[in-house]
Amino acid sequence: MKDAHHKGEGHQEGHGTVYKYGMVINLDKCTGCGACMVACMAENNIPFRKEDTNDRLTQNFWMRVYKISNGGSFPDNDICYLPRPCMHCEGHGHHNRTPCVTVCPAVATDYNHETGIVSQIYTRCFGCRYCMAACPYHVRVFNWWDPKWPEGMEEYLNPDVSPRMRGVVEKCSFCFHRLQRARNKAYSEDRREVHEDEYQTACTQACPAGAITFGDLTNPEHKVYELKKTPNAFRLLEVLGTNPKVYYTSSRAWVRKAADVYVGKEGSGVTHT
Amino acid sequence: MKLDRRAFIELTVGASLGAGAGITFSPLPWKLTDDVAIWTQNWPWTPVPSEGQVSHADTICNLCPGHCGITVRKVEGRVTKIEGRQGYPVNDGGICPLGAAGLQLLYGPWRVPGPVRRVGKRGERNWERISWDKAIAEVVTKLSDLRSKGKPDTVACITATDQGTVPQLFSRFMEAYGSPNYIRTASAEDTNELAMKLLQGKDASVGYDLEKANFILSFGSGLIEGWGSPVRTIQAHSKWRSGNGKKAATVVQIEPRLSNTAAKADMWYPVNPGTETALALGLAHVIIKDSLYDSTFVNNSTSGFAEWRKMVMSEYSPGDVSATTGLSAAKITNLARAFAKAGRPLAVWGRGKGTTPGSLYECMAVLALNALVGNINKSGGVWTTLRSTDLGWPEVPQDRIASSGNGKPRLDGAGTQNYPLVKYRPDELPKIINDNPEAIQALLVHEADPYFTTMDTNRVAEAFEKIPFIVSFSTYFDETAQHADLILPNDHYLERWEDIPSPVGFHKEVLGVSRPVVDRQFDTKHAGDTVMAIAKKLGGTVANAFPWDDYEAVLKEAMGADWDTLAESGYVAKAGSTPSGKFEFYAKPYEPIELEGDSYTQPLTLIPMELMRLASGAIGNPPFCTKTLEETELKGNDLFVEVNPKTAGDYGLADEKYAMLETYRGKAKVLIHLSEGIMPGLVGIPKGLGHTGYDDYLAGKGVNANSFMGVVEDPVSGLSATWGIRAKLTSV
Amino acid sequence: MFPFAFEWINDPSHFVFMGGFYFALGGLFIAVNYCVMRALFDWLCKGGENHNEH
Amino acid sequence: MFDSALIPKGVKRCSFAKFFIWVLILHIPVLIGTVAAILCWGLALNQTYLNNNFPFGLWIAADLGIIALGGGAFFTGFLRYVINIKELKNIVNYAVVIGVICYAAAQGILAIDIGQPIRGWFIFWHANVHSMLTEVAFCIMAYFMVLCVEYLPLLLENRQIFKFSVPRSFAHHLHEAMPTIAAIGVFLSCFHQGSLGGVAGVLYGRPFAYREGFLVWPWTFFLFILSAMACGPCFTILITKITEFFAKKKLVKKSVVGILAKISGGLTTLYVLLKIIDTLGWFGLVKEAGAPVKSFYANQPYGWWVLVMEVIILGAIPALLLLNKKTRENEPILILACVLNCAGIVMNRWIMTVQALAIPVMPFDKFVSYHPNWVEWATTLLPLWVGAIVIMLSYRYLPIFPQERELNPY
Repeated sequence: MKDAHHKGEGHQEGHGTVYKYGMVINLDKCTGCGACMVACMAENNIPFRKEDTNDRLTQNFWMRVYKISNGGSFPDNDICYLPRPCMHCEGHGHHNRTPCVTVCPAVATDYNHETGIVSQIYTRCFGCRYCMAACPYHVRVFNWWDPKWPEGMEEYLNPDVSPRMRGVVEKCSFCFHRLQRARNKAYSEDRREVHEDEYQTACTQACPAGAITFGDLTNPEHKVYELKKTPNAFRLLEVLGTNPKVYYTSSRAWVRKAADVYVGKEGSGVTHT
Repeated sequence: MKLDRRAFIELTVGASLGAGAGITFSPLPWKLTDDVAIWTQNWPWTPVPSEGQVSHADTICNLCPGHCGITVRKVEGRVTKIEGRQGYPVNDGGICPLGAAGLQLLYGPWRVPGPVRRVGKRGERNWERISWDKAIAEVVTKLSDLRSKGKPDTVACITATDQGTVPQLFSRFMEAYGSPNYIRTASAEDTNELAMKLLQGKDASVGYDLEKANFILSFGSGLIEGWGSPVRTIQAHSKWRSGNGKKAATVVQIEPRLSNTAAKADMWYPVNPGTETALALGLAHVIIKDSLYDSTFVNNSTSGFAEWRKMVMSEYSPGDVSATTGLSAAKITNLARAFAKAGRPLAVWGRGKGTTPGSLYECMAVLALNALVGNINKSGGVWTTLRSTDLGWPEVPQDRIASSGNGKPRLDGAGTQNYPLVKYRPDELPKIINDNPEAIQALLVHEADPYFTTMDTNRVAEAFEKIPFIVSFSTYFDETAQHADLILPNDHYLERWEDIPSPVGFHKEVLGVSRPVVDRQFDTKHAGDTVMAIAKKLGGTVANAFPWDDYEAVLKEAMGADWDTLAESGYVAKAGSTPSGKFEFYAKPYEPIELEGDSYTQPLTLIPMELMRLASGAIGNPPFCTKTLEETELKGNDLFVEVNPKTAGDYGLADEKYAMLETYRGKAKVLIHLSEGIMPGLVGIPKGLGHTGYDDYLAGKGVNANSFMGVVEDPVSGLSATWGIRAKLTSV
Repeated sequence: MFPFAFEWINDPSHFVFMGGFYFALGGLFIAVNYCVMRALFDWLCKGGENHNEH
Repeated sequence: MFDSALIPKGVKRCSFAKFFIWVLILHIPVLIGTVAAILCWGLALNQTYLNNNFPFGLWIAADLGIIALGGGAFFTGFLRYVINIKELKNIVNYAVVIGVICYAAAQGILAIDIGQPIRGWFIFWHANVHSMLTEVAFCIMAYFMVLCVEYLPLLLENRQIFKFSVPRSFAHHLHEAMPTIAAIGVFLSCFHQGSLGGVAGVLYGRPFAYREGFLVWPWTFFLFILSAMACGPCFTILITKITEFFAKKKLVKKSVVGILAKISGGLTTLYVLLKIIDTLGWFGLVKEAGAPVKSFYANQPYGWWVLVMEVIILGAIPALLLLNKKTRENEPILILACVLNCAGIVMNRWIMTVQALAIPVMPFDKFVSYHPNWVEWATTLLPLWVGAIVIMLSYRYLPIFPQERELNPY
């Protein structure tokens, strides 16, 4: 098994078809409503705290919606929301590896070559946080606190996702448990393939704007296959070679530009509001 | 063998080393190391959710007037997720952040565990659990007493809506009891209904066929900030934003601040706030002048056009309007032409989320703009959505006390000769009570949180102090409940049956029924049953007014022929009848709504900002939603207000620094967020924070925007037309 | 760390890395034990007490 | 004296009372540090100012710095036992003591830094051999064992222990085996010093830290080895000088210090040259990728001055001071050069960790600055105080400085 797992890179291995699950997020449609964030928190048992409620530096977010600005003066100012799940980077070139996966000293995170999903094993992680340093997207968050729910609230926890203990790193899993559920269903119906609509992430499902499209990037029958090729499609920090599997589309040039360079290319006024 | 000292030491050291090595190389330390590692992976204080049978149940979300269909995912008896219901005619699978966070409201520590009575002073949060019988008896004693004293009209009742069986049971109770003071909390619906009465002569509200329009001109409506039925509006927005290469619709936002709607719009025109009416009439001027209006519609289906036209043509030339609004004449002309020529243009009204009534003239001017392009009751246009509170119930029997009480004028003056057309004037209530402490002897509050949502929070608190007996039917320890004497907690919306009227702003009629999808978590009771139990205990005609056994019987009867469909699928989408009245053009010139305060000492204008991620109504923002707030909106417990860097420069304010925000109504310390997205001279304050009720997860975060605002009466309707207040910001 | 751990893969990186590690640890282990043996040998053969002082 | 039986023959030590009081005083900061460490373990890492933007902070920077400074042990060992510079036997003992302290400190800090210290051993058990951190952990652990073995003969040379035949002959044979052990130490050291450089250098998601390189190692791998070799001896000199200051006597001959200073001068010069080449190469790399170099120095306090400070003031200047015979032989200047050199290396390690994380990568990222809180400071400084106590004990009871008797006859 372990050999198959490593050699299976990009090939048909055993029975399984190789998928590359990914997203295309339409930033023209995204209204920044935050439903994806809340749906994600509910689906994945993400803890919250009384204090520092919305502090992005210490609080736990798998899906984070960034508010970006063109930096223009009133009334030429413009803003755009950019939902940022885990990019599930594939990596390429001589790295050929996901930035966070190679650095993990304890194999607590892995790039699954059959699904393209970057996993995180909470019980394996011992909290060195090297993966957080490796990720340029701030996707990974650390459990700075013991997760605690107010009395009675444990009732709503989802048994498909185990609550994490303090001192470990976690991140968006593309709702991998939903894939497992869909696979189980498919197998029980004697199918090998999981249909596009059977496996959708919680954020995709919740998005009232229909801005998120999720599917197999390599399957021409999935919507993402064509969407990722539209002329306005781009990825975050493409230049780094992380090869993310989350694509964005925007009809606004400044938005596309804001995502594709290191820091403030051309000294433009791209700032955070 | 002789054992000397040296040999002894050598042996001891050797034995110790040997023993140490022995233990080290024994399995013990390794086993212990492994065991504690396993312990860290299963800490007993990290919860392990129980597994079980997974099931789904459909119901309807009742957290805002949007009324989306939801599907609840359950594991055994536990609700683990709330998702949008696929195929529901309102939201088709989408959900908003508040809706998704509903499960926190279900299980949170803010639930009222059962009937409780206040111990100690008001607002001290000391409660004593009592039995339902005792709680109801206590209400009955108080109400009987008032009735026997001949003062039934001193009882008031506040609900969030008057649509549907439960609010109608309360309304019926008030009538049977003998008080005309049944009140609905304020919203843009007040103005919409009044406008429809005036313009169409109908008891109706406004529905917009957003999906089919191809040019949307929004007068400050937060289309993607929770306006109307939020998910439905966002989905319409997505339709406008899609299309191959070209967008399916043009969106123009008129608003002094770069809201999300403005940012997403194709054009954003920040006009001087409060001058939207003038702009609407200015646009009409250009459309009439260029003969771009729908003359067939105007000639056949409207009245009063000639006079209105005269007014518009004489007073609202682009030049004049430009001076008022700050928008150039060319832009006004171009906008008007683009609007009229679009094919399916739609002008939308209702500031922000539509939580405040607003200016009647503004509403009428925007509707007139729609009428001008013949956009009334047709595809992609404005629809007259009939509102009815008639459920076919028998006439309320009234005894002498009841009819004498009902004969008295309403305290808020609604329906009296001063305000003949409005039904309710809830914003007036605090003033009335403060002026006349005897006015209200008992207050019943159902599914509303007037203590938090009514403007001028300090005066509201003062008024609450003067009411001797307050009964809350709230599910949660909201602010009103915290200041009540008795809480008779209603079932949570996921625990109860209730008919759900058509969503606000929706042009189609969808009647839904929410059903219990989870077992009752606490010792709560359906408010419909509670109010009937009170009535029955009161006896006489009050009891006779409620011939039903229980609320389910009420619901089944009221739903009539629709019941079977409702019970099965949860909703009935009705075709809806289109009333064929004439549209009336009202030739009244625009009068600006003057803000409270002194423009010399308070040079800035404070405007509320309504955010999709922040519930600003009666429901407190659950922790999930508060967590999603931008770091430029809330920091720890401190609230940010948004100001333009230019304003900051003028008044010595700095980014992320504290300042004192002061208006005629309130004063509080806030943080400054510099934004190029807000017009200089304005101060934007997020609406929905500053809760004091619920519990620590909700309370104490930020400041209530309502605490800075005062009520400014609309000169025509008498409703609150407040859209801001003069303010002062000083750095501290 | 050991070939029986399930992450173990028989590839050059593992051979080189773990090989180097075990080589170093082994060297140290042998060196120290060699010295221990020599010390014990000295003690047993020469009666210890007469060993030269440095 | 109360403990005179334990003190090496022929040397003078202060009174036991004075010694005891000093050790007691040092226990105050040790206690504070221990409390801070217990806070981190008991209440989790929310006790620090670390956050999701700064998963690495003072601790990791300090770890990297401490290990670089402790590089004096392996490099002096290398010079003494492998290259066989006999003179250095007079300082190699002390280098080993400093090394033991530095490596123990590094591991101690790591034990506080990780979120789940109880399962920290997963790094060995479930090792990912591709991770630079794994290499660091393995080599540091192994090298620490080497250092302990190197320290062992010193310990055995305590007067009372040395009376016994077995320890005495064990120490003797360990001395004989020392070249082998030192060689193993050099092998391990080179890898972990390099891997610590690799830790930052392989982060291709962080353009500020990322470097191309040779085979699997980024250039920072080699720069870190070189810089540790360059500054380690300086740190040994510095600590020796501090010890001499407190002991109020000379402990090591000038000629011995001179050798170390000269070698350090050469290596520092080489390092600074390579560092400049590396920096220029990196300028080209990021420019090619489309990011103006100035954008990496746009956020205060991490402006251009940081680069100037690190490479020129704390790099080139001490290099030249050490290289020049005249300045090198002037004791105050030598000490200044050593201080600058050590500060330069610590600054470099801070830059490679904290600054690398502070520079926003996504253009819409907000720059956030980080400053450690008292818990981080107290735990980071904890090894300093413990180290001082260990040095005091070692100096008092072990014959660490072979030249002490000769330099201070009485």
